[in-house]
Amino acid sequence: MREIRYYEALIEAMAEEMRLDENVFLMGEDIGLFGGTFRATEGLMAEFGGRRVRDTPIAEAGIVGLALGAALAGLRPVPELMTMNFAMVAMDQIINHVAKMTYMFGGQCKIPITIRAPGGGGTQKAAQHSHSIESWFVNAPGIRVVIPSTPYDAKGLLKSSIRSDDPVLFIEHEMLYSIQGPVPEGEYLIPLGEADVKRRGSDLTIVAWSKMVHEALRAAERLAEEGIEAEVIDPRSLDPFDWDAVYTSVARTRRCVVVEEGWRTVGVGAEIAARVQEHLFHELDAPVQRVAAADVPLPYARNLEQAALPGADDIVRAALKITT
Amino acid sequence: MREIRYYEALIEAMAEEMRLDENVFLMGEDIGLFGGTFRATEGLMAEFGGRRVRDTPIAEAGIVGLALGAALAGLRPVPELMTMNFAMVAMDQIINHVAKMTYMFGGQCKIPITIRAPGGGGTQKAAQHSHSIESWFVNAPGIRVVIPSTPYDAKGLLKSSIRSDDPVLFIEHEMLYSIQGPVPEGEYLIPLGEADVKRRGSDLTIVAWSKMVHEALRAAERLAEEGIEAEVIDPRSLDPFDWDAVYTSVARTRRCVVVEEGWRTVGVGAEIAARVQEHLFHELDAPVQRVAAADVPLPYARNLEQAALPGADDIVRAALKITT
Amino acid sequence: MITPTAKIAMYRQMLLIRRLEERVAEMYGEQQIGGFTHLYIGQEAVAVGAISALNHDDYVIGTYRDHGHFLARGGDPNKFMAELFGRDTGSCRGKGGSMHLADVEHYFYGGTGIVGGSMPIASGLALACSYRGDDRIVMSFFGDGATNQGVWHEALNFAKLWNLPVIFVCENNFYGIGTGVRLSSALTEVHKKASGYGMPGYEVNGMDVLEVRRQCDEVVKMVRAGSGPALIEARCYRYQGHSMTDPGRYRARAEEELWRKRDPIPRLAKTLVAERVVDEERLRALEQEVERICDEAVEFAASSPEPPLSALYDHVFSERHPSDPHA
Amino acid sequence: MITPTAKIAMYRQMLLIRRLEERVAEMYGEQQIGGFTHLYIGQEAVAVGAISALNHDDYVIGTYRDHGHFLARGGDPNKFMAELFGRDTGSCRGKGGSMHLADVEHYFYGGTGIVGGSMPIASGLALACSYRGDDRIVMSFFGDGATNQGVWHEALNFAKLWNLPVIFVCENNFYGIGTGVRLSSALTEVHKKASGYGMPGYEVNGMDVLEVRRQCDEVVKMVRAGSGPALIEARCYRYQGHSMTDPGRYRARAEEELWRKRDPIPRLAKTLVAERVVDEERLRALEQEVERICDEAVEFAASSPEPPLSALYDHVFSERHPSDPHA
Ligand SMILES: Cc1ncc(C[n+]2csc(CCOP(=O)(O)OP(=O)(O)O)c2C)c(N)n1
Ligand SMILES: Cc1ncc(C[n+]2csc(CCOP(=O)(O)OP(=O)(O)O)c2C)c(N)n1
Ligand SMILES: [Mg+2]
Ligand SMILES: [Mg+2]
Repeated sequence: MREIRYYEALIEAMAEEMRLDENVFLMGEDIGLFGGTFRATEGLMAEFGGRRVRDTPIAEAGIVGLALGAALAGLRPVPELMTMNFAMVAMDQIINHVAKMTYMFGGQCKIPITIRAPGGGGTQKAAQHSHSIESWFVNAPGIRVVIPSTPYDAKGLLKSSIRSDDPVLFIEHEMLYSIQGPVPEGEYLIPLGEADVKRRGSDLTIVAWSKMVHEALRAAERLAEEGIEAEVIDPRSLDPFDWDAVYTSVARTRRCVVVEEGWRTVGVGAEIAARVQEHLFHELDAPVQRVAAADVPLPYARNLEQAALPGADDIVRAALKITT
Repeated sequence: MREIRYYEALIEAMAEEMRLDENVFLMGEDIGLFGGTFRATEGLMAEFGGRRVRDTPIAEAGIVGLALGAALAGLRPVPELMTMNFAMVAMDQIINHVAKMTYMFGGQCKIPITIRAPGGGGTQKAAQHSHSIESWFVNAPGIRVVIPSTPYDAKGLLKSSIRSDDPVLFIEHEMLYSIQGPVPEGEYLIPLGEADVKRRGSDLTIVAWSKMVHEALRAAERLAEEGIEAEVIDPRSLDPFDWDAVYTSVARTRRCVVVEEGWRTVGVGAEIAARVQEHLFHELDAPVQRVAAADVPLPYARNLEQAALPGADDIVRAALKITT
Repeated sequence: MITPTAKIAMYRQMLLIRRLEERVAEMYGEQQIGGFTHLYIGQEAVAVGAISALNHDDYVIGTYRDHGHFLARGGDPNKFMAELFGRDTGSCRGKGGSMHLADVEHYFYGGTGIVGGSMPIASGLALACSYRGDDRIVMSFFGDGATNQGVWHEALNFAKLWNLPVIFVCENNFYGIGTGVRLSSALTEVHKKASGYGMPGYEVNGMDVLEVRRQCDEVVKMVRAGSGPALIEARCYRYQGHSMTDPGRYRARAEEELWRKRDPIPRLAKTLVAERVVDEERLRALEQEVERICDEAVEFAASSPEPPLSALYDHVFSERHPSDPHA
Repeated sequence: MITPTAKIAMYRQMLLIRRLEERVAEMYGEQQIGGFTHLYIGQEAVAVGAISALNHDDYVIGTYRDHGHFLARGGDPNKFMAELFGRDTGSCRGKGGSMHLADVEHYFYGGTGIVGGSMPIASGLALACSYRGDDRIVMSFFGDGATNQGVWHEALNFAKLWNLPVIFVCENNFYGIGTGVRLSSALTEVHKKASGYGMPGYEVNGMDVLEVRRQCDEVVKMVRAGSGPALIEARCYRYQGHSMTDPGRYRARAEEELWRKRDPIPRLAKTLVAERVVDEERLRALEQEVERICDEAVEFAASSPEPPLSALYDHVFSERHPSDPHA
């Protein structure tokens, strides 16, 4: 199969959906003329023009709010936040409006918005540009949270997100944009809420998403050298969440490590640990371990940043703690 | 001891601190002439005047940002958000600026801000006025989260919060403002990060805060009738969190129920469950149970609202599940 | 030119809003209605005058003080009252309540409780009109207090920048809860705030439904023709407290009385009689008709069922996934 | 009147910023510096002209494009370069980096990476001045792009409403990343946006340090005397890409060249020579002095230690609680 980059997979997904449905359009800061800060909208303005690929002022609440209004009127906006961190500027529109309106209005409206935003650290962008705050959006009901780790998943999930009649927060990762992977030529969709087993194993289950999937796979290789076979499960979407996939795996391996790039305290990993201990209390041979970012605003200095972010080493350490 | 109301305890705390320190001042919507939406600043403008009790425009990001600037310049602002839900409008200022600045600047500045905000449902204010979103602020490092359940705690903790050199989010509850409780006449402080055992018991540990402490106490009475003695622990602050108090209690009772009014998924309860299972894996006789709000935007209709919110019944049910 | 029929319709509509809200106050007192409930009494001329200038398929959006707009837009009084009662037959099936009325059939999109929150949504509705190239427009209602909120500014900038067909109608009732406009706005003449966006701003007497209508007719025509957005400031007054629990001590009695003399309903009645469009008898008949509608609305609401508990998890999403929590 | 000594100081300061940033670009290329790094090259006249009009204890705040302001405020070139290298000797002990420079000793409060984020903080610093009744003022720097962000509006409204001593300096370089001001602002003449707040707005040539200084002298005097806030738009140009990774394809070469002819540094040199304030030799000496400072800064940074890993949990709070995570 041909290999393309993660950002190219995203571009393909958007282009295909825009060709299929005139109501799909993009808006965001520097997505058009500039081609996207991370190239993820490159070429789309050339194909679709300024009506459907809209450069906006720097006003994230406005961007999300306008997208919401357009969605209420029947369009299918795909707004981009240049990074997840700027979602904080638009938090009220995202949660109080986009996520709640269908419910508040008793189902009178649909809100088919896909908000794209890259998160994640690792390139020294410091405390205001690097955080992974998916846990807040998983906490709040009414918005789906999709977070692919590979080009293949990125394309199939973005297309499904755009076709969904509900709001989706589609979280990309700055350090994944350039990775390559197999992506078939033709059209395909990946349904939201279906986990993917990225590696099979019988000795422990590692749950990881986004960039952490790759760290988990690296950790699994190393563990394999020590004779420990880790299963790596990528939920791919955090809302809906494929609990069955995780429970089934952990019931078999009896051990679980959850990995996330967000802050540890009250991260999504806490939810997974809490549910796994609740559902598999008697099956677990050891407490669920969590690997996550240090509870600090991400520092700029390279060594401190690396110390703050979770990686394969930390995963290996956590795995060994409960397998040996 | 004399009994006063929760909102009166807050007023006393602010008035005392304002008398002691000229740098302490209040700002917020309708806190002055109007006396505060929930009366929690009543009489303060009369005593301290418009310079120190400042009515503001409706602009929450501005309110928090101005407070931050004033704090950087050495004042000790106590801004009020009319409800916690409006914190979403100011999310970027609260997290990206207030909570991160001391760290980003390598400790060059102190940010002695106490942001007061009431949360909570129960009076049919529907999806945009009723939510308890403390979990987001506990997730993000750099801001303390204090959440008192009684007039006594409210006063002692608010005074300590105002004296803290770090940012504090001080979360009140709309349905607690009018409750009465003993509060000594003289000055006293309660340090942040010290849990309070609101009821002693040996059969299970209930961790609850804010209004849920009262639901937990009601549940404990009912459980006592069935011969089950619940210990009720009120952490009083969620950051810092008195983990020792919880671990010590659960190590003894071997059973734990966590109760919160926020959404269940990725709530603070998830963190507590995750940590308790991690630290006391071999001591636990049953999985940690969580009682929380339904994962829905809070509905207006009284019957639906009551069904969505956690209460004593739910706590009793969760407790019975792991004690019988 | 506003036809006599149109004038009578406006009168009837204002009266209906007034009387229905009086019932709301009553029912709130009887605890049939809860939560935050904000009455529109006194401001009826704004919603009625402005909305009557629209086509049936133009979009309208408002704030938590949305009773008047819901009704002026043609919303069903029964569904209105049932929503406030929290019943399954309410416009939002009891999930929204007073602050989140919506009536999508009539292109009324509520109903947001966040001050300023509706502003970018209004521009977004207008973006859809512009995107499609249809000739619909949007009317966005909000208060004086909302004009200091950040998104207000973003919404106006977007609207002008993209030449969107939206009319921003500020109902300047001089207070945001208990805080006077002088204590919250650097510029108290709200219509002049349009200047920061190169947008035209108009001031209108919001206690005179005919003046509101005439100004809106003109602006609607202009905006529909592609002029881009406009801001209208309608100066008006709410006769009740901010919400049902507000004693309103921050306003001087004299001020209140002055504005009560400008009540838009008797004012229009007087004009209609003077112009011989109606006589006293017709006015009494209208009053009776409206009373009947109110009676029926209260009865309908009171006799409607509560939403079933099984509805708790409905409408979180429009498509439910198997792993979603459910009843 | 700007004294000859002051003019030389400004020249030296602009040159220092320019040369230090050229080193930054070099060091970024060598991967000694990482993250988002935004150069100020081309805009030096704004920071230098404006900040030189202030007292030493006035407050200054900026954005992520903060190198020029940090240095113009008197920040130490060694600490500057060390911060960019992520070293423990940096102004923020390596925790902030390029976007979060701060130098509290010189009353420079950074350094925020959120466009518009500094705006209400600036008004808040000014609130403290007003609260205390001292005669300090605040100067707040930001770009054209920031003026469309909601908090920008809130900050200006607060400042005027409360008559706060703050000068808002918009560095209009005509682009926010790759988006021209015409594509982002309904009103492209940024100084006119002050009209929405009843605030005076001024336009100034941001490529002429003397003009910037003169205008700022005047406004500083006015604001310090209690006039309330003001907005200054300094029209200028950044010669480099938005950040180190921007190829800058969105700008026409002709436009860039036009602006390069207006380079504020040779311009002032010419004036100084023409006015006989300096001769060519003095200029060369200044150039050499600045080169030495740059050499030293790079050496200092390169030879400084990284922060110890134990510092990871320091400064999350100023007071650590026993239950806080720690190294
Ligand atoms: C973001 C936000 N902040 C505060 C509030 C609380 N609040 C509700 S109504 C109101 C006053 C609004 O005044 P105005 O915009 O003039 O509208 P009016 O009530 O006069 O119709 C306030 C402060 C809110 N609902 N949302
Ligand atoms: C809230 C927010 N949105 C988007 C960005 C990304 N971003 C960084 S700089 C920039 C452009 C800002 O332009 P302007 O205000 O004109 O300042 P300049 O870069 O020209 O100095 C953008 C969009 C950001 N940092 N913060
Ligand atoms: Mg008002
Ligand atoms: Mg710019």
